[in-house]
Amino acid sequence: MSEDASKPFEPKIVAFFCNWCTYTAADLAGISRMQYAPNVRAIRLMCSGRVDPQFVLAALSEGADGVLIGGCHPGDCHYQEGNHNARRRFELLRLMLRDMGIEDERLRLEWISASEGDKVQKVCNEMTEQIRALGPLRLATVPRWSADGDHDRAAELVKQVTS
Amino acid sequence: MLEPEGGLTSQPISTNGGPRIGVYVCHCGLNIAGKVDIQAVVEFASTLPNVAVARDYKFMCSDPGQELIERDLRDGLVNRVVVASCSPLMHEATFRKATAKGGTSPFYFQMASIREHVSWVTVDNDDATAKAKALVAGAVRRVALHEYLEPRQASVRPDVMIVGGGIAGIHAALTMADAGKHVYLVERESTIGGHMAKFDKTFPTLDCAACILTPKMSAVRAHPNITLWTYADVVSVEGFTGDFTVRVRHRPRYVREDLCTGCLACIDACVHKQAKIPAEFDEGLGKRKPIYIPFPQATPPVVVVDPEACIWFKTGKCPRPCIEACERDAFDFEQTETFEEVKVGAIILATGFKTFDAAKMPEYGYGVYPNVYTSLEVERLLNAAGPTSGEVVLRGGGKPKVVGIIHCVGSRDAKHNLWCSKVCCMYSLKLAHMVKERTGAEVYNFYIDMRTPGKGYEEFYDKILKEGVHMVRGRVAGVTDEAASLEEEGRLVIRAEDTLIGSVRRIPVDMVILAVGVEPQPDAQDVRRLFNISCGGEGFFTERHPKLAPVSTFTDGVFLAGACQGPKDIPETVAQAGAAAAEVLAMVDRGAVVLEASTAFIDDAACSGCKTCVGLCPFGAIGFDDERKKASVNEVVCKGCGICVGACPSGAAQQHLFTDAEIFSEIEGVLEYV
Amino acid sequence: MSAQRYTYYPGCSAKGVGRAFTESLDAVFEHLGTGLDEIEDWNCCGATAWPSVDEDQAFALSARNLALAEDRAPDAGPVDVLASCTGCYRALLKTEHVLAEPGPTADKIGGALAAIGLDYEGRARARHPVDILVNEIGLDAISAAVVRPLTGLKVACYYGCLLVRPFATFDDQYNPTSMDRLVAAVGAEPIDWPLKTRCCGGSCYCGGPVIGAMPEATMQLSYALLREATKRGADMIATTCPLCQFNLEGFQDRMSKRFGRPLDIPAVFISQLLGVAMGIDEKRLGIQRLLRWRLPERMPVAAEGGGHARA
Amino acid sequence: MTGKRKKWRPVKDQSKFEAQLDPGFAAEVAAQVEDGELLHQCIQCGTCSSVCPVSAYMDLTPRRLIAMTRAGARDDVLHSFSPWVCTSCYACTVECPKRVPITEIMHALRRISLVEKTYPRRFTTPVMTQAFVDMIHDRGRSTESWISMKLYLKTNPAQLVKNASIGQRLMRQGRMGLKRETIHDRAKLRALLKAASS
Repeated sequence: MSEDASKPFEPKIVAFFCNWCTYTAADLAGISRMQYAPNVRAIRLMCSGRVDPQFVLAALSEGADGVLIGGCHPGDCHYQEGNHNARRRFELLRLMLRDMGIEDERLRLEWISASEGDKVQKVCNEMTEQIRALGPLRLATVPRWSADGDHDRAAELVKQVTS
Repeated sequence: MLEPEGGLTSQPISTNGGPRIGVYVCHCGLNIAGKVDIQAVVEFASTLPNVAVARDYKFMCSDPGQELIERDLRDGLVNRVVVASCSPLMHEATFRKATAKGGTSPFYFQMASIREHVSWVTVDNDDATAKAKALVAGAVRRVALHEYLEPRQASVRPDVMIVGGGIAGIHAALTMADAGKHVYLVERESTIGGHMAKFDKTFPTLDCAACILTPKMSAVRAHPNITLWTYADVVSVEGFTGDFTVRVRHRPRYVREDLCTGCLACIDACVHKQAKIPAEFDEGLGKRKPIYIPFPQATPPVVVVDPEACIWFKTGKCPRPCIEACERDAFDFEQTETFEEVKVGAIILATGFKTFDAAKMPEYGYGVYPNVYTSLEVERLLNAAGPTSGEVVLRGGGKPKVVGIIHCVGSRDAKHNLWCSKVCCMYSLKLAHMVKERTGAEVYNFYIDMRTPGKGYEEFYDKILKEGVHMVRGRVAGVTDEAASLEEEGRLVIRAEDTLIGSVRRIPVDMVILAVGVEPQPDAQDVRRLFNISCGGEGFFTERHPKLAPVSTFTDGVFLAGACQGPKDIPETVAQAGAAAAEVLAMVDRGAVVLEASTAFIDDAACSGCKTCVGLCPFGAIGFDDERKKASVNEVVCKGCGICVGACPSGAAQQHLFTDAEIFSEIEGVLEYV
Repeated sequence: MSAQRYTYYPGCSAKGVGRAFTESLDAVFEHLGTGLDEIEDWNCCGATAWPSVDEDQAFALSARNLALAEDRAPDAGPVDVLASCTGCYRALLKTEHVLAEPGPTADKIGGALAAIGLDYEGRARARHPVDILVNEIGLDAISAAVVRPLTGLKVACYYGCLLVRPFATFDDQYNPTSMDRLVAAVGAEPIDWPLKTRCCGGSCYCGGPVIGAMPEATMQLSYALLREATKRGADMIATTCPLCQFNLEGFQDRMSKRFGRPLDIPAVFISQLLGVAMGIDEKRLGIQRLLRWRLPERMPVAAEGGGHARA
Repeated sequence: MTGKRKKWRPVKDQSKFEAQLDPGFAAEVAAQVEDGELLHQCIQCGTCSSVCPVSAYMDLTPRRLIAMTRAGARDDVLHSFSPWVCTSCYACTVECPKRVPITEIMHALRRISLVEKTYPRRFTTPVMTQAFVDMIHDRGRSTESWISMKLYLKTNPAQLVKNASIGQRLMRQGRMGLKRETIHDRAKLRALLKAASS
């Protein structure tokens, strides 16, 4: 990661989109040529219920300034209730991030159905602007995990707290 | 085809020596190349760890594009593949197949969506290029960790279920039954036929609807390969493509379907001497008794008792002459709901549409002025088997001398339905012709734009113009009984700007016909959830691809036919029903389907036996061995959502293609390099 | 019944040509155990003329009135500002909407208010007296206050343009019914007619009691209303706007001549009808200011204060 | 047949050449109105014209006005009577199937035509509008008698005589007076308007 001091701050946002609703909505935004901030990088998961709290922490520690989680609307989950799990974990995770001094705006959960391409556009733009206003996330305290996934003690604890 | 073919055979190749990744960047003509600097992405990709080859090509999905991948794999240059092109929902299956053809597991493949997620949505070229690089890096990092997986297959049950017995369901059922498949056709009304059965004539040929529909209805009933369930609905669906278990509820009609011959003697015998209840099939214009048959050619020709109206059900005191009148002893007043479960390989949804509720537009006076009708009501008036035997008689009596037909009621309207309902222009012209023919009335059509694309449609418009139907280009603002002049007294006045002459006109008429638009069924959302498919914002079911997979859904094994997917006229509906039947036949005759590879599995050694996953699994796919205190996943039942994986406290639950390690790598990839 | 007193914004016309509207509202509200307190030093709402010259200034005019209303109620919490003239009502609502939306216009108006030592916090909200009567005081309380039921009186309720347009805050935009329910609550019979919200034509753009720019159009439009109400058997037209009221009552003779059909139908403020049913002194209701006033002969005569009508 | 035969006069070339049109006009109008850009979505259905109580008295129906605005016929639009005939009853706005804020667009067209002095001559509404605004600016409230008289004097003194009797009746009933209504804080009101002016 290189930071060019002369360049204005451009937030990096990692997004976890469920395959059935939000990722499809993002495709729809594309098909409809809705222009939005290029700051969001989407990672496709089958269900927002797959989002492990560690993914969020990993993203923040690897240089993301914010994390967006997108799932189906309540009651619309392709797997019945994965999005409820996502919401429960999100709420706990948000409390934890607050304790770590991370602003609420940096973690966002949105229900975006397959037909809501415009909502993808709106949410991505909004979140980019909010984080741009907050400035870069500077965290020394978030533990770094290695990529091969060897789970250290902290990660285990996080998982226990949040699942 | 968006679905991989069954029976992908692949020879395992050695992965010794670590991953060697090939990155293929697609131009997609100018769709990507017009925004993203392809060369820069290729150069960047070639610097990433484990990348052995980085190439670009105009259309990676074309045969030569796919051959690039196959050749590199076969030549041993690469053993993993990343394609940066469109969305995986579009072409993942294509490239997995190419990877398999190259001689390895189709799952040594990852896609980066640099079209839908980058070039189509980004304003600035440099931004787009940077984002494309990040997504490619994510894919490269993750594909290095992909494991060797064999495609899983499951056999397909040969039986098929069709939900909805309108013309779409009927046509699909007959097509498949003729091909030798057993079809369960489920219809919630007491007869099949749907909306088409209510029409008198069909545009543009003016065929009599009954003449072309009723033979097909009879054929359904007579077909040995069709099990017809009317007055029934689906209450639950379990399983997956190729093997669904569907639970159906049979509602009581209080008459045994196997005994009733449709002689209708019971209706004559009923203690209700007069038919007093507004008949649903006649849009309330005709009347029926508590025991009734919707229309003479109802299929099956079995009567129904309406317990809301039947004196026996209301008071328990009725001599029940109906029972007496029945020679077959078909009555069973003790009937209750029954449930039945069937196993089918595929499902076609043909649940149809409803028409817009005209009362939502008070400015048109529907429900206030008796001589304002909906188009469906007029269909019944014109129908020889309808409440007036085909005479156009007004509610207040008498024949209309001047008739106004208002197009686009509820359609093309931001306050109601934004979409064009597609069929109203044509059926309004048809009604104009019929009303003029039957009554000799002057007919005015008020339209916003005339839409007559279709074989013979413009010619039909031409014919109607020749017949002297008045066409006023302007949306009607209101229908009123306020008379501003003598000729308006006692009549309805239609107010619209004739936009072609640039003046507002007030046209007094005796009858107003509202060309109500096409809407999703009111319970479309429930049906969507039941079958696990999706709806657009307006509520029509979403097809897998608007052009290339118009009858498939995102849920394998569930297909669509007819107006439940969007407004359609009869020819289109029938064509789509045929297409859905063909897709199902292809699947059933193949005998096997490829299952989702991304199932969960438990690392036995790491499992702590906490049972968190067992309770979370929505499909009951996780079992628990009480002796060993270990969980295990039944991969046939697992649908691959990964909910258990996200929750497993010890990291023992993992998901093929979405392991923690793979996702961590993708996160790093999208963040680290750009 | 609500015991609170209400903040009242009359606007120029409900103090001028339509002063009977303010007088009768005042009397009726007091009779119902509440009352109206006029905003001190209120200014004109700008009507629809000012937005045609400078829209932001029009917002500033109404913003001042809203801010003054808030000053009268320094405690936190919403302040209902009753605007009787529907033109003023629309102007206040529109301003409320614009100022609720953060943006350059809201900032500018906020700054302009600050420059004269005022502040609009968003607490003051425009309400129409009809809304308050139906939805806060309630039809039951109004019925209970009736001593002289208007049995047999057929009333055409005329809502006019701006009571339900462009903002439909408390009633249906296409077929409003709150006035009909009010007159029914005092024993009269509302007639059903299709012109409840059709523009009366005259005064909307003139701000004064003149047949101004286009006498022909104004006459036609008002005539259509009067003719239709008469044709459907109405004895009276009830209005909620000083300009509509004047326009409908003021030129009937001229219309009779112009269109060749005799016209003679009182156009009154709805609050005047309510007041009559409540037995309030006609003088307090400004009945004497009407150009036409007549109760049909077939109406039963109720004993003063007795309240038992002969059928 | 009714009506006199029309007198022939040579008709000029009525084609609209691109050079005569202002392609930016629609955007200019749209920018002045909340949701004004919806005018680009107009489908020319004519609902506005037919619900309009006064479209029959307009030289261009509201629908045509929108079409011409969109086509960039700046001159014709700004010289039209239609925005001044509009009664601001908002029927078009609430009935429009595409939610075009037509009434507000009418107000915007009035504003532009006041600035550019293209409003119709010998028509009371623009005069009236200005007189009304001036009065409020000066006094804070309007006095109906004054505004009427001013209007008559400026545009059509004959009407004053015609309407004198009704004016007298209103005065007798206390509904009209010659005393000019005024607010106390006139200076501050003027400061407010100055700060808010566009």
